[in-house]
Amino acid sequence: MAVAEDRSATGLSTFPQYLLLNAERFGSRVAMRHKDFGIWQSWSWAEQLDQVRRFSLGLKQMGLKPGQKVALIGANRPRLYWTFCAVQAIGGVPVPLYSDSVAEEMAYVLEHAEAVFAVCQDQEQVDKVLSMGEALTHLDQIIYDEPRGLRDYDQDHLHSFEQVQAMGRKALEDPKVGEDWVAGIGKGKGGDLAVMLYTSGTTGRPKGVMLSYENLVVSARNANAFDSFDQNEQVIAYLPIAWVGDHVFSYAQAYVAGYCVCCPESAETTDQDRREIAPTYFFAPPRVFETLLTAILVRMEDAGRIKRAMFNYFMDHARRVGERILNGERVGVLDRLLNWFGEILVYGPLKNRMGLTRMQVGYTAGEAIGPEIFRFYRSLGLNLKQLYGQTEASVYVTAQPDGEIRPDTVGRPSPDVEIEIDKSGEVLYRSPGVFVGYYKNDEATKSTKDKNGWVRTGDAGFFDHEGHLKIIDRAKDVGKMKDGSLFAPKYIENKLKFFPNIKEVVAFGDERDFCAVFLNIDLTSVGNWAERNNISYASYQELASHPEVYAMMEEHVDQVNRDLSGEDMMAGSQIHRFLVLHKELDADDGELTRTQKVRRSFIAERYGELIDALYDGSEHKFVETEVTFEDGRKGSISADVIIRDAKVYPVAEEASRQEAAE
Amino acid sequence: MGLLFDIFINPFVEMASGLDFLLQVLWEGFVSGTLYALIALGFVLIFKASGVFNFAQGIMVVFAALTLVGLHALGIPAFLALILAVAIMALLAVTVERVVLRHLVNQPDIILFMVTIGLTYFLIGFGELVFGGDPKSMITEELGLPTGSTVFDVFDGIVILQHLDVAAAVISAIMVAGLAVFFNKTRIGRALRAVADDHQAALSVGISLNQIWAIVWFAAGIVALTTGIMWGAKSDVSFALQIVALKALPVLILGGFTSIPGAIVGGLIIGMGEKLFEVYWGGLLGGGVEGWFAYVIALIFLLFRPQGLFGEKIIERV
Amino acid sequence: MLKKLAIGAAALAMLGAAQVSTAQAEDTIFIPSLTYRTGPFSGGGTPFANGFADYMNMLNARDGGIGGAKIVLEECETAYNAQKGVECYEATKGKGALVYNPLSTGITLQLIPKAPVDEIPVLSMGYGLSAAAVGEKFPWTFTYPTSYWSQMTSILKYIDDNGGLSGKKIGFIYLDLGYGREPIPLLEQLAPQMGFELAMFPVAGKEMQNQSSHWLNVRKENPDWMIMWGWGAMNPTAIKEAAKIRFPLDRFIGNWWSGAHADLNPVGEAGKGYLAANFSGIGTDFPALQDVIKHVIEPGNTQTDPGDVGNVLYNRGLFNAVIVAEAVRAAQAATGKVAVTGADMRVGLETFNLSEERLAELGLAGFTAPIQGSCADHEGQGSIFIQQWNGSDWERVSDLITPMTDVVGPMLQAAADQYVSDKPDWQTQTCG
Amino acid sequence: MNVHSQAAAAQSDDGIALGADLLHVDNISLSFGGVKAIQDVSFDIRKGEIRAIIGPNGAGKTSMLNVINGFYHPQEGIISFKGRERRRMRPYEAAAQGIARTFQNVALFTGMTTLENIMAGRSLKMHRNFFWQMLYRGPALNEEMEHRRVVEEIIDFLEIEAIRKTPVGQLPYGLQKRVELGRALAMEPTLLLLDEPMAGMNLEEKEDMSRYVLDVNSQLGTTIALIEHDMGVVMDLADRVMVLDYGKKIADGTPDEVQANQAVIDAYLGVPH
Amino acid sequence: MLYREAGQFKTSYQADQAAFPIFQDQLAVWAILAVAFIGVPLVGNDFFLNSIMIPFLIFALASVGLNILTGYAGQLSLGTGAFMGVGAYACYKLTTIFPDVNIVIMIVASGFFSAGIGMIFGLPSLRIKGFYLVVTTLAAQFFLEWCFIRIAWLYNYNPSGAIEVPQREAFGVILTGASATPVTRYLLVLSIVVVMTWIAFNIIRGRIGRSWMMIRDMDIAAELMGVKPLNAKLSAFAVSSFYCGVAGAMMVFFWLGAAEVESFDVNHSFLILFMVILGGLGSIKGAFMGAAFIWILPILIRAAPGWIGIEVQAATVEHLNFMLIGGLIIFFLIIEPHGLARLWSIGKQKLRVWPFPY
Repeated sequence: MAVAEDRSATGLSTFPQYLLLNAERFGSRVAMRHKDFGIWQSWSWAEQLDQVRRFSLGLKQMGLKPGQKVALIGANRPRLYWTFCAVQAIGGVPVPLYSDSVAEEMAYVLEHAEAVFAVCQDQEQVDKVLSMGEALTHLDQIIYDEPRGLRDYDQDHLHSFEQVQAMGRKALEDPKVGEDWVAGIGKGKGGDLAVMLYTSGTTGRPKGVMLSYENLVVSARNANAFDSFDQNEQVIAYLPIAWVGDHVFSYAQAYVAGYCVCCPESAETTDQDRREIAPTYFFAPPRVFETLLTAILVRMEDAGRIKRAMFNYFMDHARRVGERILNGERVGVLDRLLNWFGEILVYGPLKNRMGLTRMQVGYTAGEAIGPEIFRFYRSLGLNLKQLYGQTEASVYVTAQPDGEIRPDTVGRPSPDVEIEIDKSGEVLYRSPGVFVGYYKNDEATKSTKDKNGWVRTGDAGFFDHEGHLKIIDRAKDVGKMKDGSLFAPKYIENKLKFFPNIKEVVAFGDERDFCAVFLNIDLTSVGNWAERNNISYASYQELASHPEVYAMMEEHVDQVNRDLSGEDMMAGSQIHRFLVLHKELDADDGELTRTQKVRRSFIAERYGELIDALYDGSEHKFVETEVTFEDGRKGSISADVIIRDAKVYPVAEEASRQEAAE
Repeated sequence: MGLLFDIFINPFVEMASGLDFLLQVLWEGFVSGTLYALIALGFVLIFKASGVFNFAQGIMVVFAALTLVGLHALGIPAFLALILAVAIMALLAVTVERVVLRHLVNQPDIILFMVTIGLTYFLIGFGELVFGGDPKSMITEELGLPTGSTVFDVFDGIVILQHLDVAAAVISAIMVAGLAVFFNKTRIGRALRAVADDHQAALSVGISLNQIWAIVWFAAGIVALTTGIMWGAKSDVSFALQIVALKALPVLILGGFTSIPGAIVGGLIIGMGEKLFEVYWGGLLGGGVEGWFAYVIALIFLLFRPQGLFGEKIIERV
Repeated sequence: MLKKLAIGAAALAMLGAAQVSTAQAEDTIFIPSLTYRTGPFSGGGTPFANGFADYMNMLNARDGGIGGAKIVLEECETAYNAQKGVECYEATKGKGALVYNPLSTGITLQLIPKAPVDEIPVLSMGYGLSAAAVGEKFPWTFTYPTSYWSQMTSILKYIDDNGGLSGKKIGFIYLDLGYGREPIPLLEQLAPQMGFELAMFPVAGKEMQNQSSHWLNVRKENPDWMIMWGWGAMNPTAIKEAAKIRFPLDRFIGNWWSGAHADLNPVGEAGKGYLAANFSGIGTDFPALQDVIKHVIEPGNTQTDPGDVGNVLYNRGLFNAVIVAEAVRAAQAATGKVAVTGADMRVGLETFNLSEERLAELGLAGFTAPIQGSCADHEGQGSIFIQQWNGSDWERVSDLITPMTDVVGPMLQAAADQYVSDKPDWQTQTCG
Repeated sequence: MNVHSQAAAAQSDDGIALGADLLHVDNISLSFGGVKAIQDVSFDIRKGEIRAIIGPNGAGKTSMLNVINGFYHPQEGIISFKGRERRRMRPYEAAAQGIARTFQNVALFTGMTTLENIMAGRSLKMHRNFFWQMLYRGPALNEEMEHRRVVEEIIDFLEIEAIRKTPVGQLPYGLQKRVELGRALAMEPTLLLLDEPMAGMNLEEKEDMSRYVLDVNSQLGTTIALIEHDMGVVMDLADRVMVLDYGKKIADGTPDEVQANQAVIDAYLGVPH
Repeated sequence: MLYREAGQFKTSYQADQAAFPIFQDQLAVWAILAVAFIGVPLVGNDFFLNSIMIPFLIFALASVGLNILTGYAGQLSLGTGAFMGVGAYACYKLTTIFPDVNIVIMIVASGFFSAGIGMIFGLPSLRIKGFYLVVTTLAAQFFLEWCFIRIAWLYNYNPSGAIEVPQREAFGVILTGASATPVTRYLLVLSIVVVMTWIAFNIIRGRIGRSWMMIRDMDIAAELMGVKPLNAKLSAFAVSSFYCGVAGAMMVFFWLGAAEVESFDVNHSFLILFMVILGGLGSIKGAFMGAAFIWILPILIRAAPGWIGIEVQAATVEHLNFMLIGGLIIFFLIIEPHGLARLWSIGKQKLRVWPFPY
């Protein structure tokens, strides 16, 4: 392993090179685990090298040439992760695909990427690929991991992973082959194309983001240094392999730091598997944390009275001091003692149940996380942080350094990243991680990345007074109010939606005098509340128009306004008026997309009368709306919708803002 | 050879040579058998209606008899004491149903069995606490039971019949007949029979399971009281008596757990069988074989007919 | 659970230790009393325990204890169960117990080997292991006033005196436990010697109240005399069955555990004529008993039903207490200590002398035969008398009958030798 | 080592060619007391096929399976399995010869977990003696682990990873049936008898189960005899179908032939005899 | 709550099927063993060792034995007392015939006699089930009791009819007889019980144990899986009786010192059955819990009035004891028919999922 000796760890430029190095320096340390057949099968770095080498040489035997693309389709499985490296080792380019996409989408990517080989996890994926048949003009060979159900397939170009590895092993009988392979790896350069990741984007066809080794290696190295990750970390790989996050956390950073990646047994067992592994570093999108928290609260509802009281008591305590203790602030002795009890009785067991006992660093990103949820985890003593990233940036744009955690910002620029905000409010960045370009799409590349290497994020945001970036909305959705102040509807909507009682919000304000909102109450949550308070109701409509519900909504709006008043950029978009819609926004009526996103323009049109009423100062408005029932029949409901004014706060001074942050 | 002679020839020669004695042995066996049958009857009643193997039947016998004697010792006239004893057995039945059985619906047999052992312990402690542990004599005369004996001269010898034993046989017969009438002719009785087959069916008769349980425990209590009086009159009333309840097991096996006639016939077979064996063969083994002989009869019997004398053939299904 | 258990156990152990340290104060004498007021034999156990306790309490009340040391009596319930008996022994021995009266052959057998180790003598008064009468082999065990074997010879003597033994058939009905089987070797040896025929009728514990077949066998065998080694519920049942088959009850002799009021009261009139052995006086016509009534029964410092005072087992329990008290006195005299130890107590038991004079001093003249202990003789040459049930009470019908020491002696010696043979430690120990 | 290779090995043992007769039932009659459960029925099961036995309730289908695996002993008739005739045989002997089965009313070992239940199916393949069992070391442990591995493959095959350590009593009915199939598969049978494998299942579960049955047949090469009520399922799965009515065979043939048979139609419509 | 299982994962089947897969449990087991082997002998007085710990361990072992038969193989037995007796008498005979062989070897050897007798009386189980089997085992109980009395050879024609433990020593330490110290006897009993419990656990989780449970849960299905009922049932009877036999031998040799038939009577069969049922059928730790409950609780109750300074007549305490034990048995069976072991595992499960209710 001459190559590894020649270079220091920081001097390496490709992942296959890191593999060789790790096999040498961490030879017997576990590189990968997979819960399979009931136990955690493990592979050390040396074994991983062996697996990769055999497969790599097998691929070579099958005729894979440098520069050719290999598609990876399936869930998080060691063999797919090995495929990345095996392909890279012989100069190929791996292209991971989302395994849940339908055959047509897959066909487009396979065809666009000109993939010659496809490595599939199981029969399901093989079937999808085979079903596209002749449409795939480049695809030559298919390799599968799990043979189940594939025994009877007699296609010549179908091979099992073992078969390919067997070819590799056979080739290795000639010692020269192995030496050549290592030599080949040694020739890899940082500028070479490492991987192509297709991003779905909101419009149009997916684009293939080309990332070079340098992009990934430098990003990974910086990220590891930022959170001091080393070979002792354990992570659990459960997010789609085609997603840049997983690629960086479970592959790039793992190879660079030499830490262990664990693959769960199946999607249903992920929670259990996480509990068993107890990752030291855990990444999850906000919805995962949200689901976890909901599950906790729901289960606590069923607990006995004493236990629930204990839980509530200590959770209150955590809310008061937990985060301060985590941040290393001064906390009274009694509070510390209580916290210690809480750790034994509640916090510790909770972390244990979530499998986060050993978590040193946790990240959430992708969308805004509810501040309550974020605080909940932090108050348990979990070092959960936010980051802001993009495929085009090899993930990292900003991240929260330890001790500077805010629920509503995404942190400071990551190491080596420069950020600018253009006059429209859009965030731009430049970093070593910035992608090479979109595959076969120069036009898009040009519109995203300028010649100086600045990349447009498409998100609007601003830096707060502490230098933390705050993302407020998609840049294209951000408007201006008549007074010229910034209006970011999603920002306001999200703030409101973090209240569990509010299900949907539509905010108006672009080109208007003030901001006003439609609210949809959450029937489950408010319904529960109503039950507890002996408020009877027959329908959503009746509950929505209940004065006490309005009072509750008013409180929520007031809370948001108070928050907004503390942020100088956003203080102008405080909510002046609101109403609670008489019906739930529904995809069947075209008010939501099928992915449950608000169709703003459609709603503006459909409820024009109500919007007018919001702005003309009327107290209530009678409307009749056509609805579609579940069985497809149409009908209409009518209601006299009440409109309320909300209290607006003056823009707060610096000092008071500080307090609010507390 | 001599051994074979002792086993197969000698006893019969002995029987033939002393027919009066043989008759006496058979009579004693019959009387014991009646009492075994009475205890077994208590088991059967409860098992039939609730599937509970009531180990406490033995202590109930003692408890019932002690109550009667104890009440009488307080100066209560015998017949009033008898009525009160019946009332106390009713109270016990209701209490057992309320406090214990009600909470154990649908539990496995062995659990119910263990519960009755727990009940046995409780009643032993309770009984000794209230009545003291010393043996007491049954108020035979006060209850109007005959005490004398009659000697018959037959086969050049004598057969002695205790009047008390005759009374025991008669009372047992009346008891069985009464139970038969109760089961066949009364509404509750029919419900009890139905419940053995199908709990739902019994409910449709309009009697709750709880009531049925209380009733059968009460019936078993009355049987226990009768047994206690009879047995107490034969020896005395003491806690040692509850051990005799174990004798009911082989009787039940022989007769089948759910059959009243089975209990009677089984009791008589065991009673007479063990007396014959003890008297004519016991000497060969050094005596005292009565303790296990009944079980061995039952065991041998079971090997050939696992469902008992009156049980239905078991067809295993998959 | 296990964890909790271990903690609980440790706590328990500490408590136990604490009790040990608080027990033996200067001027008290600790006497454990293993009783069985519960269980199948409680009918006999209760009056015995009462007699024992009442006499001790009387001494405390009348004399302030023995030799100035107050008697601390602790009852421990055994229910006639050997395992519970051992538990009682373990629970009380650490408190400075002077002597154990196991009150059950089963428990006695368990305690005999423990006695030399813990240095606490065992007094099995007329029960237990007959061989223990040999003091040289059993220095820590005493069977005053007499052993089962001696008693059996006395009974045989009685039969011999009342119609002769030779050529007769003697039936022996017994509780099929160690206790009941104890005299069998003696009978088997004596039968040819004395020329009588032996027929045996074992009654298993659970058949105690179901004896009809045994008595059918008796009828079949048709013996001239019946001797019974019975206990508890077995006794009344046997007498009733005997009456039922018309066996002459005046030829039916029970041993001293088969002749109590508790046994015959349930039989009543039907038991008239039945004979039984006894070694302690009947009734309350003794000054000592009057003292008990005055100092204990009348003040109500007792569990005894006043009607029981003076009955056979009550008096026997009292007699047991007398022996213990006299032994304590002898021990105090021999050692000059007031608070004697178990080892001193052994000396006391070996040196005490319950002579006629002493009995009279104690207010028990004629209550029993004089007993004199010695190092070699742990039986004390006591004698028995025969009593008869008159339908409502016992009457003494014979003089004291001394045992056939010449016959029994060598047999006891042989049995003792056998017992000691596989106990290396015992072979070296001796009395004195 | 995996299920496939093992099953393949098991198959080559008996030396019976695919499509040849595996089981022959000749003139079987069975009665209980006076009740005739099966009257003079003959049929065969060929190696590698899926053979269905159908018929109305009480037609004697389950009794037939009970006869095949030795639980009932027919009064008349001969059964030959793998070319060997046998008259009286205990169920465990049938198991040793390679006949496994599932039950109409799930007969799982309710006190045990899924894993243990399937391990139970390996009983016949485990041989380590008492001494090693006592120590749970050395050969016994190795054997245990070896079989655990096989069982895990079955768990993987049936996709029941998530309930591996759940006591089977707590499982929903559909899953219990799947576990029972797994337990039968663990025996690596030559002939698998399925007694109403889809009874009481919803459509989705039925589809799943059908897929497993087909997979077992095609991938493991196991010959299958099944009783099923759902005619649709039978017609989809079975190669040949035998129809019983009142203990008598009334038709035998391919699904299409049977469906067209008048006697069968009558029997199902309940035309009186 | 105490269980923090996050991060405990298994990389081999061996670890996955270990006796105590959870680290905290392993810790607890070692702690218990340490207390039992070191702590108890250090602090325990004679009473604690002789009357609590030694009998508790012996009964626990017998309960393990009965649990194998009743809890794991589903064969109800009331012959435990007699099987213990077989072990005791066998051991007595063995050690009097071969006085020079180490007594521990003899105790284990006596288990084989008991196993043989157990198998003979287990034969009817092939045809007889449930309560009917109780009768067979009761027949064994009474017949064997009768043998212990009637066959004088068994007790070496001892006039007392009892077996008295001769003194035996090994390596200069007195192991049996009255001169053996309680600590010695305790440690011997403990060692034998620990080793045999470990073996029982091994058998149960292996092939043989599984075949027992198969027969218990569904005998027909078991047979169709290739389990021979004869082998499974008889092996259960044999192993169970072996355990009972060893327990019986230890009971006499390390605890009572002398015994007559009374020590092996049907009440002991009931006692052990109580322990098994109350502890929990089909649970080894249940056997220990049941033994602790049934054996230790009455002792505590008896001692309790003294501790709190109340003068109660010994007899009254005993009566109340009976009532209390009876009442508690009923109470526990009502609240948890599956015994203390189930209560324990519910509690443990609660701790594992703490603070959640499930």
